[in-house]
Amino acid sequence: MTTPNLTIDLCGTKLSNPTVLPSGFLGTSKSLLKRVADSGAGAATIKSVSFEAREGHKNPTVIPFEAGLLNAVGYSNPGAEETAREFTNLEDVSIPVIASVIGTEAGDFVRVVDKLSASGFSAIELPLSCPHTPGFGLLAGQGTPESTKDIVSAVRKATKLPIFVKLSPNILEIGNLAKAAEDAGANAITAVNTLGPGMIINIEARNPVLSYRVGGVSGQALRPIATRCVYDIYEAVKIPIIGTGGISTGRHAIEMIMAGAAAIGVGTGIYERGIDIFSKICREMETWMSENNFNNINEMTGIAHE
Amino acid sequence: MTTPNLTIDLCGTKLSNPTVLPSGFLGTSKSLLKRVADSGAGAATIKSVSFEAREGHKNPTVIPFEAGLLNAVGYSNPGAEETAREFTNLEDVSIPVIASVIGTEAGDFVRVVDKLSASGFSAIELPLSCPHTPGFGLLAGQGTPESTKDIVSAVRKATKLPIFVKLSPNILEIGNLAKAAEDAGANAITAVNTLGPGMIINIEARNPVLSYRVGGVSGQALRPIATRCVYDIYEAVKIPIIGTGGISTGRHAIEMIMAGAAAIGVGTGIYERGIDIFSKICREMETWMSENNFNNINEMTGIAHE
Amino acid sequence: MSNGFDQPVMMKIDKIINESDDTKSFMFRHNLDYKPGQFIMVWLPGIDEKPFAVSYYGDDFFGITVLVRGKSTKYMHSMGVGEQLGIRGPFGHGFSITDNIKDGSGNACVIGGGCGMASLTVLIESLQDNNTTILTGATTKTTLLFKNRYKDITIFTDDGSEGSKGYPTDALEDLHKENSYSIIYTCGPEIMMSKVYEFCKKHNIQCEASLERYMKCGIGICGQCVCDGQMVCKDGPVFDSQALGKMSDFGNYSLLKSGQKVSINDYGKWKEA
Amino acid sequence: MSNGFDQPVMMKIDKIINESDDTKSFMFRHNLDYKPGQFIMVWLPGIDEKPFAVSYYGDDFFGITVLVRGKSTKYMHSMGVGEQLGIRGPFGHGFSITDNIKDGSGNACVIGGGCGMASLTVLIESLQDNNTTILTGATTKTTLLFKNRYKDITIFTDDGSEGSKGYPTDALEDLHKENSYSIIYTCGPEIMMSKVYEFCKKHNIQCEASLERYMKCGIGICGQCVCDGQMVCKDGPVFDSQALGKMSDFGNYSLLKSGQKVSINDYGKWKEA
Ligand SMILES: Cc1cc2nc3c(=O)[nH]c(=O)nc-3n(C[C@H](O)[C@H](O)[C@H](O)COP(=O)(O)OP(=O)(O)OC[C@H]3O[C@@H](n4cnc5c(N)ncnc54)[C@H](O)[C@@H]3O)c2cc1C
Ligand SMILES: Cc1cc2nc3c(=O)[nH]c(=O)nc-3n(C[C@H](O)[C@H](O)[C@H](O)COP(=O)(O)OP(=O)(O)OC[C@H]3O[C@@H](n4cnc5c(N)ncnc54)[C@H](O)[C@@H]3O)c2cc1C
Ligand SMILES: Cc1cc2nc3c(=O)[nH]c(=O)nc-3n(C[C@H](O)[C@H](O)[C@H](O)COP(=O)(O)O)c2cc1C
Ligand SMILES: Cc1cc2nc3c(=O)[nH]c(=O)nc-3n(C[C@H](O)[C@H](O)[C@H](O)COP(=O)(O)O)c2cc1C
Ligand code: FES
Ligand code: FES
Repeated sequence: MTTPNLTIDLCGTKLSNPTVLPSGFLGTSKSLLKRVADSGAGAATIKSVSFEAREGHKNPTVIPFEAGLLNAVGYSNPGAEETAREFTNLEDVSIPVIASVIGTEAGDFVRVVDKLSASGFSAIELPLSCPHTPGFGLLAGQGTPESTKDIVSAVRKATKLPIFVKLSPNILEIGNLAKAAEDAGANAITAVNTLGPGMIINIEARNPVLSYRVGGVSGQALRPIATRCVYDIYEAVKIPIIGTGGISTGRHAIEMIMAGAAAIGVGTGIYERGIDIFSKICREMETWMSENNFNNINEMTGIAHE
Repeated sequence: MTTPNLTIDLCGTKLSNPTVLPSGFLGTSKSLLKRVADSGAGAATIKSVSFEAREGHKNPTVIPFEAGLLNAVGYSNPGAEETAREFTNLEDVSIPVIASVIGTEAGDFVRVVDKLSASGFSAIELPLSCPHTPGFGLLAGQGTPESTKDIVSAVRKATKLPIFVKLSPNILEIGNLAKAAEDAGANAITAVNTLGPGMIINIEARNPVLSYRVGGVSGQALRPIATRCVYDIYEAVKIPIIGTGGISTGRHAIEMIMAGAAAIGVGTGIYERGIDIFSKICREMETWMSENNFNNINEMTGIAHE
Repeated sequence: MSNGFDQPVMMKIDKIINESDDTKSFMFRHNLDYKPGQFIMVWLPGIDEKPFAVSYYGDDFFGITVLVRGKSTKYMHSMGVGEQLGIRGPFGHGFSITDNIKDGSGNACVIGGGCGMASLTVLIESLQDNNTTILTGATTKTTLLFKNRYKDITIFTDDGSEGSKGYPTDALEDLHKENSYSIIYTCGPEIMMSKVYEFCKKHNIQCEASLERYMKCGIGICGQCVCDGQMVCKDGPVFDSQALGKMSDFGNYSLLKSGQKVSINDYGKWKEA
Repeated sequence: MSNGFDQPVMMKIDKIINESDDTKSFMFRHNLDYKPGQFIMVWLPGIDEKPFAVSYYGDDFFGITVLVRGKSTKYMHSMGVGEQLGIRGPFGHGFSITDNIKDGSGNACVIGGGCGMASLTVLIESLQDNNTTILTGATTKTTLLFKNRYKDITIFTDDGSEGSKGYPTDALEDLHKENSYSIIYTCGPEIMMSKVYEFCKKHNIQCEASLERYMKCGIGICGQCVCDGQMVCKDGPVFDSQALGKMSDFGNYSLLKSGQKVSINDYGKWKEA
């Protein structure tokens, strides 16, 4: 049997495999994107960028627990101008790079997108879904169909690049949100952002461990919920889904794809299996696909719905 | 140093320790409640009961994953009349027993409460929060302040027993719900029910494993979110909280208590550590409390807020 | 759970054996970490999941034996070689083989009724070198299971169509006089097992019986399979004389799928919608 | 992570040592699974969490040495015996001790600058039986660290207030002629380490330097501590000649807390709000 073909076409961009580095992991510099590319990722997303620089929350900002990570980094980023500077000549990075853009108002998103327009990003991702940063995502009311439509429509006018809308697993009617995004011109849905927020208290310190007290849950704890979200979104929209949440093995990746994902994000898995998790997952997918007579990713997308 | 005192007073009922068996675990018969009492629980809740008998969903109804359990039992129960028959003479059970009562309309709850009135239950719990049973909980719109108020007010008129309202971790503004319950006459909040729902797909079968496809997440995956919910509710209401979700050690129990819980539920932990987890947790709490100079549970409740 | 599967693992049916009119065995190529008396949960995706004993067992294979009773078992009988079933487990506690049985100083008797025999075969095979009496009963000749699997098997049918007419329990008094059993293992209709238990009690013989209750979780948390404070899926399905002695529900009551408590008789007649 | 703490574990300060004007060491009674060059994250509940090397190490204790720089370190200096700090880790890759150093056939040199010495003490102690040169530098006498901890330590101060006036790197040429080092270990201001690296490159000596970058996660996922595609927290903090040679940011650039890339000079001057 021939080796299965892992390449995918995501909104017109060719990926050598469906693994994507999600925003907030390692995406702080071009040098790290190259490293991620060398580690086998199919595409990479930069750390979310706002117009102005942000220092984010104080440490601890990320803390592991038995079932994943809890984080409240607080969208630290050097701002749009610095980001444009860091990520010039993106053709040096061998894989497509996605810009993650955040803001409080629709206009903020547009200003950032404008600044980044010359950088050579392959797509713009809009995370309307952070559960733990005041002024952004859920805490700015961005988890409703109306504001999703507002923001996506505004960004749609500002760029010809594919727009990915990143949704929160906290929203029960996630299919409606995805539909609102699709209707407003989004080209793909990234599902999902972190869950919760949650809290971990150190009982000797009698204090929450994260400086922001609460943080979003990622990793294994999130996986069944992310899978259900992707399953629901697949029934609600036609645009592709980048299934993200707790994926750390080839089996997990295939599970997400069968739920409806066209591509898959791998973040917390890096902590569990190291940065070469991308190529590990790809090898595991290939092996499973060969054994189970699948030739490509498309054949598997959404087949759990049948 | 003297042994710490684990007894608590929960809405006028004395518990020998703060561990409570939550609804849906083992609470199908009086014989099992006795077993749970012998295993060291401070109180026990029966499987949720509706007016009419329900068979629930088909198997598989419960499935473990790396970070807990996924379940969609679908509220199987023999109905109010049978339940009243099974749980007569509850004084045979050495610990307080809580009746968990479900319904679609406020009137349903009242009819069940009436049927159970002679059984000797110590409290009535209203789970307005199941994420995976059509006609009940979130799928019946019971996760809003208005319907919480409706149902609690109706039951308040029907019984003099303490009313516990069980909330869903899916509701971001959980403090508002707790407040609505308190205002309508609830005597305690049980926080939380299962999260999600989530989905686990078997990739060889290309099918979700649970027959209902999706199910609520409990166990470790839920714990940080349950802790945060309890923390939020503690800031919103004055009535005691039964913190439930992912507790399987004495440390977890104390963490939940420091977040604001007066008592703690232990469900999925039974799968992880066996039915004697109740006494295990109590011993672990005692040891930790001795080492850290706490004499009783009250001293610890909510101190992570200071 | 040690070495078992928490979640169903899909396995291809490798071979199908027609055991009797309404019973088939399904064989799988897999090394299962199984002890006689334990059970596995068998998942039929999109249909249901049900508990079964392992009735064939070797280093690189195992099999289950399925009597048609309702929807799921009917569906299984329609399946062919190469099709897949989901297996999780094994679960529960199995039979214990006491030292005097192991060293041959004591005698054991195994009594199976109907498809209860399926829970006893792997046990019988692990007893084989020892002095063991095997009794099996069925309503009629065509529903007899495994009658050719063992040289020394004593057969009973309700209608006398094969072996002796009557119940295996009828012969116990005489056999015990002869062999002086130290332990009797049994699986079958609960009314039969309850007779065996009473017999053992009277003669001070150790008894181990494998119970059947409707199961949901299979892992000891839902309480569906309760029998007097015991979870059949986790504390059982095999219980010894001491445990059985404390179970007033044994031989008498069981829960339906809704949790309703009914007589064993009604439970047996109940079928799933 | 092997044998370390994923989450902070609160530990009581057992002893405090005044090391110099602006430097204190905090000792804890705990058996840490630590290798020279690794670091731990130290949590001050309600305040912040910061990376530190382990500077004292035994079977049942360890200590950290803290120079006052900003808010957190100032707060730490105000703490007393019996108060608690949260420790997670150790994290990262430490120094490697090559075979020829172990068997005494090669010579090693350790060069510490300022509080960089704190990252080198446990290494020095594990090298002690071998032929090792220890050089340390500080701006002035009162900020010198651990000068009495080792018999054979050569001291440099910028102002000549103790030891030789100048930088430890000034003496390298002569010392190498004499001792023919096979490896040089260094930790200190990046500009110093960069000189050491260049020297090593020229003379074909293996070099290992422990870098400092602003850290958040400490576990290799956030990308905050990046230095040319390497995560200092996970791939480092110790890097060898081969790795350093590929890092054009080494000695030149670092990220501020926001992720802004600035010169090492500006990074050193930056303080947290
Ligand atoms: C520990 C154990 C081991 C078993 N081993 C075997 C075996 O080796 N071979 C065999 O043929 N049968 C065995 N059974 C019984 C088998 O599980 C049922 O016959 C089967 O589930 C019937 O399913 P159905 O859909 O065909 O029938 P249904 O119409 O669903 O039910 C018919 C009867 O089967 C029983 N039953 C149904 N579902 C369940 C369930 N989830 N759990 C327990 N009992 C159920 C009930 O008594 C019911 O009255 C075992 C049961 C248990 C508890
Ligand atoms: C691997 C490693 C080991 C270290 N070992 C030691 C040690 O043994 N002894 C010691 O005194 N110092 C050590 N440091 C530096 C120490 O972490 C900082 O001095 C300390 O964090 C300053 O905190 P502050 O709040 O007092 O100062 P701030 O005002 O916050 O910062 C002053 C300077 O400290 C540095 N800094 C601040 N926060 C961090 C951070 N989270 N991560 C990295 N650097 C930071 C920056 O260079 C900044 O310019 C080490 C740093 C690293 C990366
Ligand atoms: C430390 C950390 C930082 C994150 N930062 C961002 C971010 O800046 N923007 C964003 O859209 N998502 C962010 N996320 C969410 C991830 O992109 C991803 O959606 C989530 O972690 C689920 O995937 P995983 O389980 O594979 O990690 C962050 C997650 C973590 C753990
Ligand atoms: C198998 C199963 C069945 C459950 N059934 C009920 C139920 O009938 N009523 C209810 O209020 N909660 C039910 N729950 C939720 C639990 O009572 C509890 O709130 C939840 O599992 C979180 O606690 P844990 O992590 O300790 O299990 C069920 C949970 C599980 C896993
Ligand atoms: S089947 Fe759930 S406890 Fe036995
Ligand atoms: S501090 Fe986060 S990657 Fe190093």
